[in-house]
Amino acid sequence: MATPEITPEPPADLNVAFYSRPIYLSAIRHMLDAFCERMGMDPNQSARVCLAVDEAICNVIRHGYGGDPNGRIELAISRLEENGPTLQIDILDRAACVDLDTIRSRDLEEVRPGGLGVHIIQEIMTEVEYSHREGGGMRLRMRHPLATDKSEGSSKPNG
Amino acid sequence: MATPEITPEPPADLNVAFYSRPIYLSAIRHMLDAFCERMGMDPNQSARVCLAVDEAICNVIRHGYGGDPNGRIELAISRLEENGPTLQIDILDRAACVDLDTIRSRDLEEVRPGGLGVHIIQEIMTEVEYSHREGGGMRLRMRHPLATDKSEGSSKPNG
Amino acid sequence: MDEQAPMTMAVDRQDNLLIVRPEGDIDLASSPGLRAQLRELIASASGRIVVDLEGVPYMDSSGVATLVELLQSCRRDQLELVLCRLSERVLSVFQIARLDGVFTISESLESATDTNT
Amino acid sequence: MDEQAPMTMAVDRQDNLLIVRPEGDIDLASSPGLRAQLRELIASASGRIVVDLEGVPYMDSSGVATLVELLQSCRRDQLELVLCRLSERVLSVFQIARLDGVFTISESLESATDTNT
Ligand SMILES: Nc1ncnc2c1ncn2[C@@H]1O[C@H](COP(=O)(O)OP(=O)(O)O)[C@@H](O)[C@H]1O
Ligand SMILES: Nc1ncnc2c1ncn2[C@@H]1O[C@H](COP(=O)(O)OP(=O)(O)O)[C@@H](O)[C@H]1O
Repeated sequence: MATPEITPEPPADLNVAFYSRPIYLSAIRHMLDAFCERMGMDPNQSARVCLAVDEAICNVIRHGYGGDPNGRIELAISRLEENGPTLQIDILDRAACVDLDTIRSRDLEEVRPGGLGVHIIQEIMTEVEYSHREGGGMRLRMRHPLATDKSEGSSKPNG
Repeated sequence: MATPEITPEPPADLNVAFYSRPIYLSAIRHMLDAFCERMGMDPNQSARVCLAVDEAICNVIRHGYGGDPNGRIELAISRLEENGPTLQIDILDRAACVDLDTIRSRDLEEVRPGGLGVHIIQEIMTEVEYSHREGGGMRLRMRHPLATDKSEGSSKPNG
Repeated sequence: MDEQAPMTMAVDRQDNLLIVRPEGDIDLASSPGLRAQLRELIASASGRIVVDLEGVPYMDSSGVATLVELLQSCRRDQLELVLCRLSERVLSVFQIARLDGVFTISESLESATDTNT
Repeated sequence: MDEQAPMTMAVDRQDNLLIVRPEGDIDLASSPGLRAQLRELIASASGRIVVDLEGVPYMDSSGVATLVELLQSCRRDQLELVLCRLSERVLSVFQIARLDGVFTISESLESATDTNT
């Protein structure tokens, strides 16, 4: 990765980087689940966010790096204050800058394997934005509110 | 952090970076637990490794950064092949380079709060090495076998 | 390092009934192993196939795709496919994918295996 | 963002007996809150204090330190301290710290609260 001229991104609350291999997915999910819980997110919402992030990482592994296990994937996870506490998750790769119009959900009426990832991500996250990265590769920025608008504010700590 | 002259470390299987705040500990534990499980580690061993890493991070937060919540802590987690599959975890900070002799376990006979972290780390991990980092700060390198030696009890890497 | 995670699956063969019970998360690491096992199993099956998901805490769309593939194979081979005991979390993936009406989904193992219904 | 996590704790006051039940992981994020609550509670306690750890899946040395502090306060104030229902995982932290012989540790809540023993 000889790209020293690129401005490094400022650190997020939590940065994670790993190889483009499905074996790491469970570690990422468990980390994110615990992170969201500590940030006060409702466990059901947190489970959905973990699914969306899992799908987005799978897409980088399969489409971005085309199955090459040696690509690098980065996650930047932060808590923002934007109309209430918001979780922001960026997923960054150094694969190709794909035509943004090709990243889209298909017609779900047709029952066939696959073609669900982008739909799931868009269904769960409140903001979803794909863009090209300086230096090559893609950035997927996703956001989701952290606050549970349920009136029983006390979240049960769970093991 | 204007330290561009330092050689960057090569990527680990999994790199994690976060601020020196206890609120992130649970996310790190859950990530590491799932990671160790996927790498084939016995769940009891994995629980112990999570405790050791938790203690090491707490020490960076309390001693390294002296409670400053804006320090950066990095984890580099890799699977090595060294007399069998081995987990290597580096914990890196940009706090002071402390005198290595001051990092040590106390006499446990005396019952008092505190002073257990270094003992716990040394008891659980098979290799524990503190060193000074190029550019400032500390590196703690820890190793633990990944293969489950089903014969119960202590986990020593026997050739 | 292995890039795939093994999928443990208990298999119960009865007359015209095959019950499979995958154990663990079904994600992109484990679904290829699940797919391979299911393919082999249904080659010799007849009647009904029940996929008991009680031991599956988590499923992503690669798991859903594996089950859609199984559904298509079953239809082709005139086998009946029933999914049962989905956790709320797993069921919600089928709902988001608008597939909860496409599969026969049963709450209990009893009703899933009852061939009189 | 809060740098500390709140510690939920149920409290049961009886004659000469105080039972506290912390809920959730006890780590450096939650132990300061636990310490503050315990301090306040024992100020007005007499007899025996039982810390029921059934709802605590995980504890690190900051949690152990909090309980050592509690033990010292109890000794000073002539209160009895009993810990009970530690998971294997939590018990092992006390063992590694060589403190499993220093605390009175009971397997059940019944034996922990039985003041005739
Ligand atoms: N990270 C990505 N990089 C490149 N292309 C992507 C990425 N994510 C999605 N796509 C494109 O969007 C399409 C739809 O993705 P998805 O809904 O997940 O279904 P599937 O992956 O099964 O095709 C993909 O076929 C691919 O062309
Ligand atoms: N990451 C670190 N940076 C600087 N000093 C450390 C670090 N970890 C441990 N130490 C030193 O080692 C001593 C023993 O640590 P420990 O056994 O965890 O007990 P305690 O933290 O309660 O003092 C500390 O008091 C401190 O001086």
